[in-house]
Amino acid sequence: MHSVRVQEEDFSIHAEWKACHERLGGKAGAVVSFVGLVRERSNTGNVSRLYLEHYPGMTETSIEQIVAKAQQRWSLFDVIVIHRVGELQPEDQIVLVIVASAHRADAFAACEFIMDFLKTEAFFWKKETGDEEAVWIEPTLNDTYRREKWQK
Amino acid sequence: MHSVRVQEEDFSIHAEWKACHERLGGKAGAVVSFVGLVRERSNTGNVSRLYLEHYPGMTETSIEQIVAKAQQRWSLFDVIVIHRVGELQPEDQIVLVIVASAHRADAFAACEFIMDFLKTEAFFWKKETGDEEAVWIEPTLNDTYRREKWQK
Amino acid sequence: MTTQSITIQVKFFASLRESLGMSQINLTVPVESTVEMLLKEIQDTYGRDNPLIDIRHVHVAVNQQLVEFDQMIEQDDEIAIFPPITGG
Amino acid sequence: MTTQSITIQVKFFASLRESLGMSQINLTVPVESTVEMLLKEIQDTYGRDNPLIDIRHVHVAVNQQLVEFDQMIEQDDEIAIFPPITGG
Repeated sequence: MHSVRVQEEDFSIHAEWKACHERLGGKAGAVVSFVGLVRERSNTGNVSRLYLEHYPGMTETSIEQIVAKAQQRWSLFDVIVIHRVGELQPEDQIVLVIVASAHRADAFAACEFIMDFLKTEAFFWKKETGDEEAVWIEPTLNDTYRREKWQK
Repeated sequence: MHSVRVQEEDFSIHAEWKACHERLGGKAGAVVSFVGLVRERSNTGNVSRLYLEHYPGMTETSIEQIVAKAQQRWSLFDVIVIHRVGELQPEDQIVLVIVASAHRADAFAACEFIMDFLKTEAFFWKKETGDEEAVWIEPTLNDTYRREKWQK
Repeated sequence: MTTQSITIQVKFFASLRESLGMSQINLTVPVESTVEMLLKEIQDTYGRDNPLIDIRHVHVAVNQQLVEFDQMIEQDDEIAIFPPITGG
Repeated sequence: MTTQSITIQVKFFASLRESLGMSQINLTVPVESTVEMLLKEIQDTYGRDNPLIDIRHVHVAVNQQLVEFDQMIEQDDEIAIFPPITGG
């Protein structure tokens, strides 16, 4: 069971969590959630706005593939991924990942795995507006390293 | 910044997350939450009820110490731990851990660390009622192993 | 040589509380008693048919701090005896 | 030997979209063109002062599947050209 959405609108952790909990019944013992937020400072300085671009269709497919990989690797009851696009500002929610499993080890690993692959294999492009100019963000080596450790 | 509570009442992820988000401002980029739920089946069979006993005072102190260890080890903006005690049944929430940090690696690691130590160093005792009799749960070797890997 | 005694509060948790049928008791023990001596005293008095309080299986806290069994007990100490914890 | 041509749709994303000043264009290319030939054609036509479309830096998807640059292009293909992704 899983759900993948790419949307401009904000999301409610409460609503997603509630729906997830209702679907689970008494099977799941562990639910791990990740929320990514826009930070007011990035590696390059202050951030006043963040623009997220995506490739409609292909972006959703790339996330579906990441979720499928996680479901093959761990025993998961439910996976929810919501990724926002468009204009965001500091404190805004960017991404939500909820993973439910029988045991916490699977839920933690799968949630972190999904985030590491979202950073490196999902079709999004970020543009940060700082105090003055707007710049397209370059991928970081750290993100690549984090993805590659899952291949070991 | 942190908050530790041991209580019989249920908790609202929504309320805790909202309060956490408001305290954070634009500093945090990553919030990882763990929710533990009562499973309808355990290693020993069906579960109809779960009773959680604690040692008032010492239990809270043991959790505070776990949180302090996590805060020394990682850079965390906020940690919330709520652990329920008393009579629970399948699908009930047992424990909530929320960890906020600038980056996801710290938040994931600290949240998993806190859970692994809650399982092995927080003063709780669990009694499961199955189809017939009630049994006090024994600690599992797996929990001990999971805690010890953090010492490496 | 005078023999003095001290009064302490002993708490039991979980399976131990149930099997002893009490969650708390005030005891008087000789001065310079250790935790190990207290455990034997409790086992002799309350646990003859009950191996639960076996010192190989229980943990002990004195004033809410986990201690080794050679720890000396003092007047008004709060002693807690319990099986291995199973939290989370 | 007859020379035929095919029509494709090309999409640009992120910095590439901005620097080329267009998000989408329909192009006609010779049959048996590869992705690499298409990239060179676009760079020659639109990117003379603009190193952004350098084939060492861009990724290409054909019909929403990432491809190598020796991939052959076919009639009605949807080709997307974009810089490295930065998601999450």
